[in-house]
Amino acid sequence: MRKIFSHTEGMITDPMHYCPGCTHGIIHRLVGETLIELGIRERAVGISPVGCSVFTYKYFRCDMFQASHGRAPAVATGAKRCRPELVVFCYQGDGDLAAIGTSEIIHAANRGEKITCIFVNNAIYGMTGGQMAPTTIPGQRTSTTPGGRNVAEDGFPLKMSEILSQLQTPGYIARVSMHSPAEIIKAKQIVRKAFEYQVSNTCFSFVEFLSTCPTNWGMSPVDSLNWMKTNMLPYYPLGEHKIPEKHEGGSR
Amino acid sequence: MRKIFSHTEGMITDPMHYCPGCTHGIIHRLVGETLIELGIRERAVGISPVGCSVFTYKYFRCDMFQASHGRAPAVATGAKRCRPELVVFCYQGDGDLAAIGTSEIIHAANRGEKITCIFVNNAIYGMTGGQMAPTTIPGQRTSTTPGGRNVAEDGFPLKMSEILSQLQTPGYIARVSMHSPAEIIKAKQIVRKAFEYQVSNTCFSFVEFLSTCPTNWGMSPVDSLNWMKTNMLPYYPLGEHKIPEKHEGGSR
Amino acid sequence: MKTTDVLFAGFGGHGMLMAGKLLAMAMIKQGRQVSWLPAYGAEMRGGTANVTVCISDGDVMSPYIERPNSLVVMNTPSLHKFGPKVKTGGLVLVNSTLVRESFERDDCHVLYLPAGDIAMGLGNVKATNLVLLGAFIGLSKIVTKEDMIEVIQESFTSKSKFIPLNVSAFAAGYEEGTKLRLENDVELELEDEERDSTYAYSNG
Amino acid sequence: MKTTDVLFAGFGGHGMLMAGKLLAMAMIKQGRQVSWLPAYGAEMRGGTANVTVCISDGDVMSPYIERPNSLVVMNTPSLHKFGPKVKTGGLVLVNSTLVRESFERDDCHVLYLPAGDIAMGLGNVKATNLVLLGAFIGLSKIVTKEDMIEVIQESFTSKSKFIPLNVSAFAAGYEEGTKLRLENDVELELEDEERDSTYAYSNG
Amino acid sequence: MPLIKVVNDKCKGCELCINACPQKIIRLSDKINTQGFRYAQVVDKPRCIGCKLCALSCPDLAIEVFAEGCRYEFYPY
Amino acid sequence: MPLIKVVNDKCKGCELCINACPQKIIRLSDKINTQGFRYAQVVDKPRCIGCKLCALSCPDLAIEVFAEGCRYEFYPY
Amino acid sequence: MAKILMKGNEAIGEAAIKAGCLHFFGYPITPQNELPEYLSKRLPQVGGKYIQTESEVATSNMIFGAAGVGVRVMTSSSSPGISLMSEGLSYLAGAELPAVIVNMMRAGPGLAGILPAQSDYAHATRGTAHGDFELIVLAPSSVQEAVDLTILSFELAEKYRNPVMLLGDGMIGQMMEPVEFPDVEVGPPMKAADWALTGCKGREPRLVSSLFLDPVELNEKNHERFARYKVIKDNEARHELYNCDEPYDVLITAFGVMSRVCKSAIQELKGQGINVGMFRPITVKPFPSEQCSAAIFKSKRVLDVEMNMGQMLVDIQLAANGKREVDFMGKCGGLTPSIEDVIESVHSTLAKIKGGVA
Amino acid sequence: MAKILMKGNEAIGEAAIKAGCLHFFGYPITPQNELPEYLSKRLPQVGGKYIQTESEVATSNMIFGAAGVGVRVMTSSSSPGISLMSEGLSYLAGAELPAVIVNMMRAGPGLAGILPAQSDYAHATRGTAHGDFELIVLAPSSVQEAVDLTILSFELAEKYRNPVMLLGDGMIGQMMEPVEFPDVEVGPPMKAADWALTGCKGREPRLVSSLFLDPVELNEKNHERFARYKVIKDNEARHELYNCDEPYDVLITAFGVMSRVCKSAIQELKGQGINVGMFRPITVKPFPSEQCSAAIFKSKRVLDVEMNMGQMLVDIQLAANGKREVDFMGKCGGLTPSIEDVIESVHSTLAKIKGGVA
Ligand SMILES: Cc1ncc(C[n+]2csc(CCOP(=O)(O)OP(=O)(O)O)c2C)c(N)n1
Ligand SMILES: Cc1ncc(C[n+]2csc(CCOP(=O)(O)OP(=O)(O)O)c2C)c(N)n1
Ligand code: SF4
Ligand code: SF4
Ligand code: SF4
Ligand code: SF4
Ligand code: SF4
Ligand code: SF4
Ligand SMILES: [Mg+2]
Ligand SMILES: [Mg+2]
Repeated sequence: MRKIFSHTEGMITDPMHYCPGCTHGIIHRLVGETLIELGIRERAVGISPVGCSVFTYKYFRCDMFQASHGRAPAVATGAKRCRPELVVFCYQGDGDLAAIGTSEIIHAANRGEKITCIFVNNAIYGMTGGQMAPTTIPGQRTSTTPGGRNVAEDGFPLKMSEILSQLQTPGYIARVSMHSPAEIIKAKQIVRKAFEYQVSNTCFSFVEFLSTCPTNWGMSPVDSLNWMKTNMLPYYPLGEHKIPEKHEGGSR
Repeated sequence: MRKIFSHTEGMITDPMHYCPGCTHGIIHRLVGETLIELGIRERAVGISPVGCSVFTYKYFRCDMFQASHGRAPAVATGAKRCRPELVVFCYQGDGDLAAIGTSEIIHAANRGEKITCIFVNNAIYGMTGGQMAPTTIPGQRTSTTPGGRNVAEDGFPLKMSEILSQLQTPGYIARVSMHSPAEIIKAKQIVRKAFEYQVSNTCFSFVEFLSTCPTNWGMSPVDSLNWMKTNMLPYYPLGEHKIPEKHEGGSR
Repeated sequence: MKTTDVLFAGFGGHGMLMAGKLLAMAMIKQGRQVSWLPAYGAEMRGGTANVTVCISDGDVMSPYIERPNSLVVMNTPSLHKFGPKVKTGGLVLVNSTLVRESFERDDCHVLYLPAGDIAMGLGNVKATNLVLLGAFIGLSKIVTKEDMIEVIQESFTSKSKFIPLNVSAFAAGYEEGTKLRLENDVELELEDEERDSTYAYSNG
Repeated sequence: MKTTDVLFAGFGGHGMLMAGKLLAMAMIKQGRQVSWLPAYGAEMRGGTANVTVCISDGDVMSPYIERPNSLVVMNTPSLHKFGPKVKTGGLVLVNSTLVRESFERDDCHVLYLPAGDIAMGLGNVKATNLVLLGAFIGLSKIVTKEDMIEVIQESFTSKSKFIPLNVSAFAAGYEEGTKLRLENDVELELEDEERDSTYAYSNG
Repeated sequence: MPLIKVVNDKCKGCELCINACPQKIIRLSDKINTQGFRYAQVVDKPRCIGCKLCALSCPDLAIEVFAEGCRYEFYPY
Repeated sequence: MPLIKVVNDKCKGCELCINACPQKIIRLSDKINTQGFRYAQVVDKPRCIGCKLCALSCPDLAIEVFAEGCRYEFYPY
Repeated sequence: MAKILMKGNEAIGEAAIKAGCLHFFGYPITPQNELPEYLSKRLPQVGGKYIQTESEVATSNMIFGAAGVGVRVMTSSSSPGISLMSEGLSYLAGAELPAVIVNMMRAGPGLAGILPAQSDYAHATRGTAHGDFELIVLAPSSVQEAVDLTILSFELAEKYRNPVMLLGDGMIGQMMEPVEFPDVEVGPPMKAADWALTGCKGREPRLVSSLFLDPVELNEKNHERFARYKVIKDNEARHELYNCDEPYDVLITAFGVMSRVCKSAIQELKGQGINVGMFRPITVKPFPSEQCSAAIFKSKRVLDVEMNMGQMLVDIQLAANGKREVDFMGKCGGLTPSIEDVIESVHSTLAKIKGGVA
Repeated sequence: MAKILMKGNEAIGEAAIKAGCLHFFGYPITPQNELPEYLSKRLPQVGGKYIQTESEVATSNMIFGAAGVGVRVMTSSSSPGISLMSEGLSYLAGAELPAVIVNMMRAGPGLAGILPAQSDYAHATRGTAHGDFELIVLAPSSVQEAVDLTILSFELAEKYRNPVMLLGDGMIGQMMEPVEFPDVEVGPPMKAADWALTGCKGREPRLVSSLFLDPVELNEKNHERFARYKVIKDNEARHELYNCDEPYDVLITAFGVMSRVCKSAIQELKGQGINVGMFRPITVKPFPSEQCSAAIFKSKRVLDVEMNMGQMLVDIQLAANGKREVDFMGKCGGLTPSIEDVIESVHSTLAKIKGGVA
């Protein structure tokens, strides 16, 4: 029999620490496979954030940094500017990237750093026990919004892909979701494209993943997929939000 | 004879420290006049940034903070949340707001803080001697871009009004310019509107001013106005970029 | 001054922290001093989660105890980790439903109770913690059955539908504990210690 | 070891820092040690800008001098601020074009030169600093006229169109300084000091 | 005949594969693995079409898929 | 007849008022003020139309504008 | 009010309310999350506001804004988050604003770990950030003391117009102990201050600023502030002496929960016939130096015990002033020296006294 | 190479190039702007890169990334900017990365002023941030020494895998003095390191991290690091003794440019027939304690002079170890104690010796 699907060489085979059904694991796989498919594992440097994916460095079979909370794009900038031959990618959660790290991601994107950012939006601070994130959906209950996110006090969810797409500096910005196998398949193509843009030295690339947190959402993994589809998709439209080819130089 | 134009009660009458022809001074006046016209001087709290406008606190005749570099919106948040009866405004430069303070302005806007931000974009770090700012125009020479801003290395100018307009949380976002008396007159109306939105507790408000820095641009004040018109306007389109009335609730 | 320490150990989700908390609350009701100090693994799920409850007639000195008087243990890894640390003469109470091995210490009372099976018998394996707590109290008689039940009832008021299960799990454990006490001739009480309490603040 | 300190004081834009720098460069050419320590007002324009040049045959000790040997001063506020600080026996050289008052110190040589007018006469008031530098050197003879002119020529190579103006301003100042020296019987040289240089690094 | 293999000890019993399988042939076992989870298993092997959707959905990389002969690949994986 | 008054000692001679004046009647004086700047002054007073554009353009709040009688205000100032 | 069993983190939250603090700004971080979570529920009940911030940098500036308008305000974080507040703390001190900052210390440096530690003592007490200033730093050893010191923090902050840090060693946040609170629903607000920015109606405008471009003025400001620190040291330094009435050869020095481990060790040593004293600073800044010296001089040798690499050691050595040797025993990275460790160290200190080792 | 007259800031920039540093990341701040401005011109000429960052927080993480891939890297800032790097410095130390950080100190706290100061000594040498770690900190007193120590910084950083701070007292950045550079265009790059992230071709993947969730491991890591600090102290502590050969009653202690003011004062005092010695630490961390003690014990009393409220005083007092009294004279906020101030203070210290004042 022929193996038509198996564990990617881009990752180690040990079990991961994520909660059952947490889609962080799927996202890992897509990145790991891409490292192999593009033949870049041996010149890749990944950057783990602070968040549930803090141990990402244990899972990817490539050189890794563990960065401070929110600053992975700055670490990536330092690494890539000094060794442009490396393929540098960040893996960040939404607390990490859209709260404390807002400035770093925007400026890395705006400088056009030739790095790839994998952004895992699960609408919550997973690791610290389910506090409201900037990406939390209106009305969503968290450990710090006992009555649900109140847009009058906390504002609306932050849409990082839209914000970054707004920048004039060329970049590749896309949003994908983990709520169904079909979306996962689409996501894989987009992750590949994102890395390809780096490999060809074209531009900054960024993929936002809608992801689940069954533990802190207080739902089963399957219910989480449905909740995500019903509640997150309306706020976070999927698709390629910006592609470098469409960039029109100096005009707005 | 009747005085048809005179010094506003919103400001002190002593000379200001700005370089000759620096349009910071005009912006001050527009804000000072508004404090008086809306009758809010006695409940206003202004926040001086770090930048050439660090001494703003000397000029406005109202209670003032001097904040740390880039964090005026956070200081404003603290003040306004604790005393909602105050009218709180920040006055910030482009290094202050669009570089080190990127995160604070975006999150204050996104939370929908009922504050007013006066943002002075002069495409340079004035106070520290003319280094490149995130807002510096492609090709513009500064003390750290001796060959002119190179978009391949430094990216394109950051358009804060556009970025903030992208947020779903309601807000009033406008860009004005100081390059001609006609624009100054328009700007005044917009500043008034911005404060009115705060006074009526409607939303966050933000006015970006295109402003000159004759000293660090190395030009006469009049040439600076022309340079601004020719070089900055194409990058920074004027107008009301976002008005709260147009906001459509939960949809994108 | 009399004092004792109990370590409740298991994995996250086993409810050992809650068991410790109920004990601590009962002690306060009796006018005793307590401390309840939990320790978890890293910020992930499924790691160890244990709690040390220190009980004293005077101020609790160290809430951090490496060598407790008693250990109530849910599963094998926790037994391996903490079993050897129990003080000589102390008590090790083992949930034999999950721990399928015997633990060798002849300087302690090592007692086994199929607490998981008992809980399962009552309809929910999640009540194993209460069975173990009941057994510990049956063994130690540190508080009366009635007082403890009162505490259980009070502390579940917001989730009152769980009260009956928890009370019956506790009661079942208590019976088993009393039996074990008699069978094994266990004599556990607060230790008596000569302690001097020169506790003085300067300037308030 | 011989040593002296000169303070060049004026406002930002007056070019006093440049005057000090030219002096420092000339001293280095002579194999002397120098330090050039500027002091500005706040981060804005138009405030005070002055520089202390310390010249020594050995290592320069303190580059920070509150009481200099010589003061070359452009304008009234700077004279008020620094005039009283000059050491007894020292020199105060005043640009009388901007300073319209006389400065009372009889323990110093206080000399006046309409340096601004001289510069204006040469076509550009901005060269006042060079006139003052020339005068200081004419007075102190701390370096020859020729050597100083060489330094001026070298340091303006990138802005060579300014060389003739600066050289002639310097030369005019130098003549005036020489005259003042004779008229006022000024004797300025590096001070002689007994200094011991126990200067030792441990571990390199 | 295609075939999937669940690496039992990596499975966390999250049921995402079950949710994904178009043939609805996966179930959780009644046994638990070394991690303490009931793990996924195929209950009706012959009906497996080798679509890989289960494997693609598994967050823990616990599923391998095998097939025989030449296959038309539906999507680029 | 409208009239402007430049507060000499606040003027920094930046010429923005000169640039703004539609009547081109402002010039810098040859004298300098206490701040050391040549200051603005009106050279052809009767031609002033009281449009205030000079005052609106002055970064240093150095200009006051006076007028007599009833006026039509062109813009809300 | 009856004693209730409460986690340290939650108890501090409640204590803040009892101290009249109705505004909390914070960013999540283990091991202090129960504090903001508690307040996110409680504050709205008492008419207050919980605001989740975008970062600790923003937080420190929000409390600057809040304190500047004259309200009682608190934040809470843990080690890396506190490091990010460094600049903000310097601004608070420079502008002389009262605010209370809780640090539930975890292991460092860097991301390190989330287990309890005491390794921010140096950052809290010396060199918190740039410039000449000090925090007032209180280190509780029990949940009840955490409550009491939280309330005291607000009072000291206001009285001396200086930021106050409550320095907890991780354990204290996670631990439950019975506590009592003052019998009020909500404590009193900040007294109307003649510096607070409340709108200039009926008075001259005010300024809250740390900027003093005139060096003479700034020099004076700093000297003034340090004179005030002297007053604080004279009047507010707090400490505990334990078992110091009978003669002792060894004095243990320890702060926070660590001191209670030492107490248990001292009890056991008593059983062995060895009398050991203990000195615990409650205000670790200002450090009660004289009181510490007095206790040290009654001993033959000192043993400093900390959950770090010896950060309080400097203060103990300064207090010993060359007159007594100071031994150190420390574990860090999330480890806590146990009762047994302390006993062993006391024995080795005793051996050094006997052996005459320096 | 002939001596050229150069500003300290620019000289440090050039020295970095001579030390093989081809990457500079920085954010503008007075009084160090000439350094990045210089490098923004020079680095491209030698094949290097100048990157202007969005903030000091980002900067400290960019140098983390740069150092992690095994290149020599530098940043530069001044007091408030350095405070913002606190967390980043802790991460650098935790992950054991070599990087050079220049701090051209200005007056604090808060925004305070832009004039020279020495008031970040405490932040640089103690309590830089959370966790148990130390920086290596070098304090030059002349532009030439700034050049030499910049080059040394890169060597020490790499040799000991620890961040190194060059601590300049503002003046040194603005001052011009004649300097000489090593006769190379660009210095050598970082030696190939077995920890650097360069892509895992032909080897196992590597990790650069400060995270150690196992407390036993973290405890060991910290102890290991502190053992290394001991080695650094034994081998790399540098100091200068001035005028210490003849007997002296008073020993002055001072660092950085301040020490040169003291030297001039000592010269003048010599004229008055008074011999005064001076001890200057060049490595302020590790502080050359034993060497300092030795110099102190030859005196009757010590006078510590600083441009702050007495931040090095702790180290001097520890070195004096209760055996000598230490007087302090300091100005801050942008003021510099003058030669005259120092002379006056020496006289009052002498009076205390005569009067037998403690
Ligand atoms: C400076 C700092 N602040 C806060 C924390 C605490 N912290 C750890 S993980 C985390 C956020 C995790 O949320 P997210 O980035 O959304 O990742 P997720 O766990 O949801 O995948 C926070 C705030 C920290 N480690 N450092
Ligand atoms: C934390 C910190 N970083 C840097 C500085 C130095 N600094 C002072 S003003 C300024 C920027 C000024 O530029 P901008 O905000 O554009 O204001 P402008 O002067 O142009 O009006 C900087 C970087 C500082 N004071 N604090
Ligand atoms: S806490 Fe949430 S995000 Fe983190 S591993 Fe668990 S499910 Fe995933
Ligand atoms: S430096 Fe530029 S921005 Fe600053 S006051 Fe002068 S002209 Fe205005
Ligand atoms: S390969 Fe397809 S059909 Fe077969 S088990 Fe997996 S999902 Fe079901
Ligand atoms: S998706 Fe993977 S982990 Fe989840 S039940 Fe299926 S095989 Fe197990
Ligand atoms: S008011 Fe109008 S016309 Fe009169 S001087 Fe001013 S700009 Fe010129
Ligand atoms: S605009 Fe104002 S400052 Fe400028 S020249 Fe005219 S009056 Fe003077
Ligand atoms: Mg998240
Ligand atoms: Mg600017």
